[in-house]
Amino acid sequence: MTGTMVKGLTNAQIAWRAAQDIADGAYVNLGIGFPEMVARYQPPGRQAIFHTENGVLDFGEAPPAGQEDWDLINAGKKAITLKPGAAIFHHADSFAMVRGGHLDVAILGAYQVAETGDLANWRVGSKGVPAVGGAMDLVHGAKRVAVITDHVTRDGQPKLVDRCTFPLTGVACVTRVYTSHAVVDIAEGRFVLREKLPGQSLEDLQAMTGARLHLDGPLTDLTVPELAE
Amino acid sequence: MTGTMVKGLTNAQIAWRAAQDIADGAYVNLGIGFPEMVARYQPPGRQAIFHTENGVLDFGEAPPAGQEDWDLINAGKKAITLKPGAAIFHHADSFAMVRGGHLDVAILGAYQVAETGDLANWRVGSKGVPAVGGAMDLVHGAKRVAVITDHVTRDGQPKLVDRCTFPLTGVACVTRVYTSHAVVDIAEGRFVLREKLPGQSLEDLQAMTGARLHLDGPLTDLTVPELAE
Amino acid sequence: MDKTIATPAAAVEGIADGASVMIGGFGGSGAPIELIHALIDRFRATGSPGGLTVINNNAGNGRIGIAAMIDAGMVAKMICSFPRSSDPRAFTERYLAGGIALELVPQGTLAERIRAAGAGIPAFYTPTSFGTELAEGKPVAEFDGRMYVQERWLKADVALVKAETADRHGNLTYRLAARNFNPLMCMAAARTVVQASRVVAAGGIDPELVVTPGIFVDAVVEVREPQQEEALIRAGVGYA
Amino acid sequence: MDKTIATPAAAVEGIADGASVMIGGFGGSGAPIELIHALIDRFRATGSPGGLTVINNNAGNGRIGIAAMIDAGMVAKMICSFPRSSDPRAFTERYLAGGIALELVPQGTLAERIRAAGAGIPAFYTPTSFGTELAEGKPVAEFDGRMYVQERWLKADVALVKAETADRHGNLTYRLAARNFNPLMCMAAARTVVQASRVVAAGGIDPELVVTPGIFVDAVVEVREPQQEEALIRAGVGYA
Repeated sequence: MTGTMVKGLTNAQIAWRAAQDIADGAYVNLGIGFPEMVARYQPPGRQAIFHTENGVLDFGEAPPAGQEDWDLINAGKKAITLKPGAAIFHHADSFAMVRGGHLDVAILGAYQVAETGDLANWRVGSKGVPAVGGAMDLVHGAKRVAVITDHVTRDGQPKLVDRCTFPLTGVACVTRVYTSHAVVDIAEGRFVLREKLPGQSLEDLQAMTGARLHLDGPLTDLTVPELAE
Repeated sequence: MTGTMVKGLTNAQIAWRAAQDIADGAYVNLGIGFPEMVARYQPPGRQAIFHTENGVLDFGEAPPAGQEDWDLINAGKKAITLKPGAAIFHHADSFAMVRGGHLDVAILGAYQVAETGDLANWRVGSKGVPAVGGAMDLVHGAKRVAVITDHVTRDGQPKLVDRCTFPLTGVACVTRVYTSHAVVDIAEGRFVLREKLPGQSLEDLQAMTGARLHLDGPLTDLTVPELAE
Repeated sequence: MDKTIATPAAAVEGIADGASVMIGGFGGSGAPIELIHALIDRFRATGSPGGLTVINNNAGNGRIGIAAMIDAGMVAKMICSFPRSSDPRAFTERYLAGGIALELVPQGTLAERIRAAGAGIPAFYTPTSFGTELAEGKPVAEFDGRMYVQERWLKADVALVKAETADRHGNLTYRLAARNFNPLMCMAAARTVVQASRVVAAGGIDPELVVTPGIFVDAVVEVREPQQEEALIRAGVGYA
Repeated sequence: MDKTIATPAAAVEGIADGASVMIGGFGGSGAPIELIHALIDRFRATGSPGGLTVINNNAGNGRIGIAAMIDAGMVAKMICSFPRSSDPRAFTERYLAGGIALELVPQGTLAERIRAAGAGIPAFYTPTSFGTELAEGKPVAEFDGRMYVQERWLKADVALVKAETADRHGNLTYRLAARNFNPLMCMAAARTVVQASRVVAAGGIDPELVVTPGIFVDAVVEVREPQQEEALIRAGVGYA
């Protein structure tokens, strides 16, 4: 890695940035874990409707501790609540929503994203117990599939790559990546840089990235408020 | 046609005979028109559960005239009522029941039935407006597909034939035929005669039939009570 | 979020010439008569939308609903399982004169093709129609020793649907057997327009009792005492 | 007609060695704990049924339910989408030791394969898993310019299902998100055994509110205050 180290966005800040692109009334599926954080940062006046694979539409926050109903959980097996206008349905209908193109946005985590739009986010090798859940379904069907991720791994390896080396979750499915350092679109097999941290040079960002970052249209500053984690 | 003319069973009597083979608690679909008559003749103590393609299970008789609810109809568009234990569902679930092998019996009318089990019951030629409805679905899926029919057409042509000449509804699907003159099973591409009218000779019955009637096991009398039409 | 629209006329505004239109209902139950008639009004006033492909189990009855669309000359093609009824004149006359196309689909295959479209399943195999003229030209395949026909999903530009209760998010329930094709068509169209006898606030339908989740619905218009097709036919009413 | 059976033990009597068993539930919601434990009791007492193939979204958690079946040594193979949980020891240990087989299926494909089995659809195409290792060896096909994977139906000998209310005809409703795979599994098994918190007379469930029609159900046993898997796990309860 070359150049000055720039402090990247926190997970909360990445989630905040992703949340700004979700329209009022959008139907959204957030992957288990880090992506769930996106729900916290909806801009005022906007209310997305959240879908969970196990058959609930329009669920809300976790109930207070001790008031959980364990028959009312999300795909991450966390207790949830229902908002007015919620609906409950079985798994085949739930994945009809996913596969049938009815979700406006799915936001997922990633081990690697390729400039082709390929995503690897379910397995890092061939050891241990493999588990795929709904990830392979979610990457096909949602009108827009976005990824939120650190720009590099903990040991500094790029997560935005030319070709994924980990097992694929889906082929040519991701169209936007929100990272700790940039917002990158994927179009016609290329990474197109849309936003970068104001304190970092294009060269430094490129050096952290495993494939060519293209410019196409305006490049703006990635500015995000300070947020408690 | 040779031999003495024997008075065949009426439609009501054919329906009665078919009804005797329906077990208590069986799930049954009756084709529109003549087959619907089977519901009238369930033996005492037995209660079949009737399915209609448009999404009702366990419906009952027509309501009294003037008390129809036209949002509660059967596949023949006749007003029905609901029995205790009824369920309502959409068309895809309804045909999941049909195609998925959940019905115990489907009883249909026929233009022709072949010794192969092929059925022709939706169209007699290429003129006019074709209409198929649920017939092609019903012949695949029900655990037992039976036909009720006059043994011959109005002008004396056999309806039990070696090969259907009318457009097919389904291939190798019928396993039993209840006619005005006989009960005939279809097994391994052959008509196997099970019951015939006591007053008619085997030769006469064969002469009314367009394919060979085989004997395999006991041949019993087809005896049916007198019934008002 | 509020998917309600004030009038049937406004609800059917966007439907274009040549569109494919799924219309819910089975015979006289579950037909969105007010939406259909609003579409006919628009066609009479503006000449548009014409050349429609209509997807329904039947092909109209009497002189109302889909039959009135056919009479008005808006329909180029019907995709249905049973284009007959107690009074099928509108379709029959035009069909026999070569003025309307017909794609005949077995009823269960029609339902499943629509459901497949809604579920993102481009093709599936069914035993239905194997060895018949309705399978001609379609791929067949053997599974576990039995032969099946490959069928494709069936999508539409618009679905016109009749519901009993809707909330403002588009969650729906249906009345009795008026359910039929309606929930499937909601899933399969690019735009789903619903007339409901009653529109309630979000939260007005128990989440466990929702039949069609609002994600499948784009627009809801309240039609408080909707006409019932079969009742209109029996009363000899026409829409001319 | 009365599909009720007196006890969970009687309800699981017919399940044979080597059977494929669908078990409803997703994580800790909707798992038919009493039926599962009755099956374990039978295995402990008689050594049967063993060598089972279990179909569930997960592969057990803690030391109860499916995890306890695995611990008991009854399970030869799991078909699931996510064999991990907060406490997946039972499966993990046995899997890594080569003592249990795993067929990993994407969650939506798992649901659709089960639904297809219930609906008489032997195969269908899905975009899910195209180009990944989970599609290896499966036929692929192009429709409208996009690639899809062919998936087969998934049937079972028995389904064990948890419902909220059942009537004596087997009509069912479910509690909240405990619905999940349960209605699909009812459709896909040769024999469907249901535990319900409440069994009512036929007519005790509004026909419009039935989620699983009784035609998909063979046996119903009332378990009045059923155990909730997640609650048991949090309480550290095991079934040993």
